Amino acid sequence: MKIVSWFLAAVITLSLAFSVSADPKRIGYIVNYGTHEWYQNVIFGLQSRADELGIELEVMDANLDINKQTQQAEDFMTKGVDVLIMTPVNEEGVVPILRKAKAEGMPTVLEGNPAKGMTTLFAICDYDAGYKAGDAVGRILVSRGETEARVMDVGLPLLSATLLRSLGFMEALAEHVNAVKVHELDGSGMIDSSVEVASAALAADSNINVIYGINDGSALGGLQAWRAAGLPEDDLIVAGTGSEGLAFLNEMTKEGTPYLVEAAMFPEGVGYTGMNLAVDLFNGVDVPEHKVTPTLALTVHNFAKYYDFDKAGQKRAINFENVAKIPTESKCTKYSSDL
Amino acid sequence: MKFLQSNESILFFILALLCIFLSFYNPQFYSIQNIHSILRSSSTVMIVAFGMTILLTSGEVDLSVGALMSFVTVIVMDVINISGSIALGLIAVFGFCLLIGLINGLVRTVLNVNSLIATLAMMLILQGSVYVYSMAAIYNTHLIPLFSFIGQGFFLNIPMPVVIMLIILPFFVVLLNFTRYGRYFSAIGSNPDAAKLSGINNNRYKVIGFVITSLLVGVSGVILASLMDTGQQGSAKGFELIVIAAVLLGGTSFMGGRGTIIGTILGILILKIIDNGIILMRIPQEFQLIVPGVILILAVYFDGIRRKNSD
Amino acid sequence: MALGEKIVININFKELKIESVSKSFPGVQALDNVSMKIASGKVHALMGENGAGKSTLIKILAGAYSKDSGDISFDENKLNIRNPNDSLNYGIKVVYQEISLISEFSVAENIFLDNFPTNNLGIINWNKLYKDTEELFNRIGFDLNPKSKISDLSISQQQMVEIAKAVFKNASLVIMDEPTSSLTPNEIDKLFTVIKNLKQNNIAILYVTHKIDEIFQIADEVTVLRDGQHISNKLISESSEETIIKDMVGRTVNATFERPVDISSAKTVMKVKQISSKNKINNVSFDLHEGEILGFFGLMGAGRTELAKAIFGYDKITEGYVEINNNNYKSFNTSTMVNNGVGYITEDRKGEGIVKDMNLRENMSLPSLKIFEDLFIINKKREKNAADDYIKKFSVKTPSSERLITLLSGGNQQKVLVSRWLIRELKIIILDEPTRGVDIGAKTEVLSLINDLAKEGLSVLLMTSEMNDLLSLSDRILVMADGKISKEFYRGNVNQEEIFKASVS
Amino acid sequence: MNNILRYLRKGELALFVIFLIVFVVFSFSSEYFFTLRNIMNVSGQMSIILIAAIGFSVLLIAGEVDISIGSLLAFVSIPLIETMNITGSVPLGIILCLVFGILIGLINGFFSVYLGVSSLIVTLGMLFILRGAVYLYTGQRAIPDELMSDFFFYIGNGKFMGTIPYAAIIGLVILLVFIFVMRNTSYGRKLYAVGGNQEVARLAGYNIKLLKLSAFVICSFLSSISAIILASRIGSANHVAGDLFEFQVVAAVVLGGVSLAGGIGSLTGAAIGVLILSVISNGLGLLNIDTQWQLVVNGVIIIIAVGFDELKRNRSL
Repeated sequence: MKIVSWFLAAVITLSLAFSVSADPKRIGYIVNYGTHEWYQNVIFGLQSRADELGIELEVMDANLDINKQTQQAEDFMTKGVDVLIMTPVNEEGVVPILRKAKAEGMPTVLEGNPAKGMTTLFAICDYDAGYKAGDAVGRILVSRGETEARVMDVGLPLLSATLLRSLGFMEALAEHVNAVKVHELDGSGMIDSSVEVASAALAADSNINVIYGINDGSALGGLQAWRAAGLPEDDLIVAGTGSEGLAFLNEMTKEGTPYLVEAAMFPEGVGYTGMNLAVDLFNGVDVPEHKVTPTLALTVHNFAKYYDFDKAGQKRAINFENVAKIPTESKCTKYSSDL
Repeated sequence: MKFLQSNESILFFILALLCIFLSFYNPQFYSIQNIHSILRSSSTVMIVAFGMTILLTSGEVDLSVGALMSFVTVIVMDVINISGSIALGLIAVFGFCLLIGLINGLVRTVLNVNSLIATLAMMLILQGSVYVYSMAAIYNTHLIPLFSFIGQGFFLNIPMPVVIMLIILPFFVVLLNFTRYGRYFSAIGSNPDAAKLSGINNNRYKVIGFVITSLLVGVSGVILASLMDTGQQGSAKGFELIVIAAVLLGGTSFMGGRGTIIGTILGILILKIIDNGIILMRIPQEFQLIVPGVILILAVYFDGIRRKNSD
Repeated sequence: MALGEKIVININFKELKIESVSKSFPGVQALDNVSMKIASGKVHALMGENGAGKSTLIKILAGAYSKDSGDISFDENKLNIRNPNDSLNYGIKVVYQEISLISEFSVAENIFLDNFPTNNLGIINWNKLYKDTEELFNRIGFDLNPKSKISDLSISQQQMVEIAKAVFKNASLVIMDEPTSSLTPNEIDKLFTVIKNLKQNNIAILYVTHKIDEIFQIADEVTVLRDGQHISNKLISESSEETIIKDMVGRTVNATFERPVDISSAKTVMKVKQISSKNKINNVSFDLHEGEILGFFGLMGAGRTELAKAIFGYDKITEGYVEINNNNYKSFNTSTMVNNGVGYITEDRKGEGIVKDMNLRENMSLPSLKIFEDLFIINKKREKNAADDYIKKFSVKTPSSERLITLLSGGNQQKVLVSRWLIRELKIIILDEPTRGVDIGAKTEVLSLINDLAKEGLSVLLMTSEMNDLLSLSDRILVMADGKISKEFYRGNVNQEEIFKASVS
Repeated sequence: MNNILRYLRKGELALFVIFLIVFVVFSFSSEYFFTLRNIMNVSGQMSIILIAAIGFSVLLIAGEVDISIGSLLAFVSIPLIETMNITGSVPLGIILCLVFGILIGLINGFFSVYLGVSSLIVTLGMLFILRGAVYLYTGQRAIPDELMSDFFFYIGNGKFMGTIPYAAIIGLVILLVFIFVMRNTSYGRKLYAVGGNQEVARLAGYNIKLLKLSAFVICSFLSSISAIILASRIGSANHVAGDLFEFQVVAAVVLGGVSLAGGIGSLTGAAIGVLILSVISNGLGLLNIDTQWQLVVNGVIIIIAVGFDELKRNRSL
């Protein structure tokens, strides 16, 4: 019976949350992997903007289950939300949903990667984000007088987005120094798997000076493997991607850390932008096919401009204004079709 | 001759072949770093597998170990962050693991739910509730060096996780082979009625088996947290399948009654060396799934043939 | 299954001939050149001690084993039995001792298990299934609902289904392996009627039993096997109980035991007070004295095994208590009892006795490991010595104490299970059907062992359905019916009819 | 009345009551739940698990298990989509998909039944092998359905008369057929007998190996049908499809009273098990309750339902 009353409580809270102001009233978001920090911050951004506009945001988490995501899309159509925002578990997997949404006249916005039949997308440029990080690392190497970058890429070949990041990173590096990819690994995007594969790779060949991770977990996993192998950190440079959560801030603010560069993707900013896009789409404003969200190479010197980091309280607050000022590409340099 | 007929010897043979093959292919295989890397990543699996060996020997299984392990990383990091005390962190972890082990054991023995189902349900519950506990990963803000040492440090040039594993190992070898408890576990797994009618309190030992396994998950979880330097929800994904596959590969019967710690260790080393070899040889990492699958089936098949011949 | 070729046979035959059949297993010659003839329309009894080769012969006829050499034929037509399917197609049906039914199925489904009435699409005609079953029951005089689920039936009802299943059609030879072991006298009478019925239908019957009195009631001919060899073959009219037993054991047997006169004045070692359990037992009380053999008699389903298990802590008791060593136990488990010096030998050796993944030594020491411990570690040397002692004492046939228990014969396994309890300090032993399925020679051995143990001061709870064992050993007999104790008899003051009367009350 | 009592003993009525309670609670707590559209949605959504659960139950009843079905789902959708893309023929793709499914069933069955390796181990190995093969073949990229045929789209997404999802119809037909087969054909009863008491079945002259092999094939075959519906719903052969699917199916089937020990349980029960878990998932989703809570609720329900069933069985002994 406890569950029942709990359900009722949930319903009541929901109905109280109703409010009236902007044109779309209810927007549904299906996140692919809601327990990941990155997406929690995307949701935070969506919610922040929704609150400002007085829109009710409902979130469902597919938890990486592609079948569940399809069901949740149907459930949102049943609920009749005004706009549906989705981060696909897999881009190809949402094509039928988009087809159904179109048939129902349900405006749909994608986050992350383009899919066949979509109207509009908000996302970072993976290639460009990786490129910016590679560029920053290249500059540091040059300043240190190095001529060669020997890279361990803790990647995630599962996703084209993460492949693009690795590609951008390497191509930017190559513009500064002689860039060699010594290891190309699949760390599953998880810190524990990354530690494991990186350990094995470092055992095979530890003559590297750059670790690149396609997300923060991968970069930290690579760094942890390096530390567990007892290797010296002096000449190493670690670059992560995402600015997913607190991980990179914690590491970057450590004394003497090799974690020098973060390809920041500002997930809160992504969410903020996405909400605006959804509203535009609903209101019939002309929307771009791809709304690019800001990315930037963060270092220990410039992160405070965008993030107010409270290390003791383990909190970060984003400065939406400054993020919005970052110049963004109108179009990505490379897409997954270029792979 | 007798040695050649045991399951361990087959595994040892496979292991030796693998090592020889890999060292020819890549001399780096025998580098101290690589051996460290293999042993370090084996030891977290081994520690949990000791418990799983006991459980499978007594005819039970625990699918919740992976979910529990990820929960442990979160708890230990959070509690140490808040309290600044490793001791408190460990107390919290082992208290929690004890609780989960007890629940698993009691659901199995009192509610009489098949352990495959009971622990599958526990897996779901833990997977969900770890996020209810905290949505965000917990980072190391306490920066206590001793904590990092647990997973990343070396003792006499041996990685600490291996040292911890080696400390625990003899206890379980003795437990299973030289004490009455080992006999009890295998009697309970082989013929529960006969065990009960010999005055053994089956349920008590089953609960103990679940508790031991959970506590060992606590140990591995702390090592993993130190190694990742993070309390990470969703880590140790699929860990239960790896542990169970390794224990089965080691010759422990899924039907209970037979279990060997040495076999389990060999099973894990084989799986981990395959993983390692695939990276050393720069073969597509997809084979990290395929090869162990094939080896598992074949090893159990040959073990069955050997048993049939010796009967 | 109707896959592969169907053997068409003519089951009109005069006799089934078994000629020079041999079968060996690694290390054992189970059957050595055995020949016999089973005439149609006759009951042929097959007797022999355990290990004589009876079950091997049955399994060869049933297609479960393949013979090494020899021939089996209906008159002049040789049979080619490669698997159970062939055997069934020849009309050879076996009623096994253990109930082998699908407990989730109805009576009718079990009877027609190997040949459901179906149409061409394999869809079962339920009406026909139930009607045919009912007709069959009418014909052989059974009173059972074809729709009842097996798990809802009593053991003896299940045994009846087992028999009906074997004989229902197309039988040329029916093999009955100890068919009466779990039947009431009333049901045995019914069974004999069925057998006579089968005889009239010209079916040959191979009747395997330990109960000599039965074969004089029902058999026409008797063949005795010993150590895998054919010993004798006589018409019943020409044989006597003595000659058959002599053929079986190779010696004559004397089975009477001297018991001390006044056991009830010995001190009480266990008091059972008004215990009840969810499992049948209803308000049972008794005292057990030191050195006493206390017999429990009861028909199938009277609750003997259930009582034994309740006292031993296997089943929880819901009311009452057990007093032992000055402690009152209301809630206890098997380890409580074992720690108080109580042992239990099950009637179900395979299911509840042996631990198949363990060797002989480990099976023997299982309840007593504590006494072999040096500081948590088992002293294997002492353990092995103890095992070797009992191997010698009971002349267990095994090359060493390290042999897997499953590789021992049934009789030797039983010896190990007895040793399991004697190896430790024991005050009370509960024996559940210690002589079930044991041949005459070994039976006497077992009974005299029990007597010896009791003389040394061990108290015995003897649960059995064998009247003779009970009468020859017990100091007192408690008769059980319906989970309760219905009557108590003292040694020298009993007669069989009264015990029977008490058991059906 | 007698019939109802018989069902009560099997625990199916109790399960159905649980289902009704869940249903009523959701109907009152979410305005969207008790609508024709949502109910039809759920019935379509559950068909993927339902169809695989039917096959899985048949195999469990025969006394074996197959935990590779999740990987199989991803694996067999490759021949499906690839064939469609290359030949432009949907039926050909479907046939090839089913053929691959049957082949995997045969391999699982061959190793388990004829080589005597425990089916749990064989299919655990197969779980790894198939998933690895999918990753290897696809290079961890989904293979999109380039053909985009309406027919294929409608299998998983279309609705008959705009109301009843075709997937639900397929699921229901398969369910009814297999309920009938398991109850009323000698083949079905033989599977029960083999799982219930293999020795008895052997003595009854059954070809146990062939029967078990056929159950493996049924399981893989029906899982392949699930794979087709899933592929239609996600418009691709997807390497991430079916991850942890086996756990969902096991949970539903066991919740429905099918015993892991073999020989016990019914497809009706299994279907109710699927129904309960699907409805819970749908209802909690409509109520905006986190997926994480859904996991916890599912876990607790499984323990309570199975534990309750066991307690009841013990008491009646």
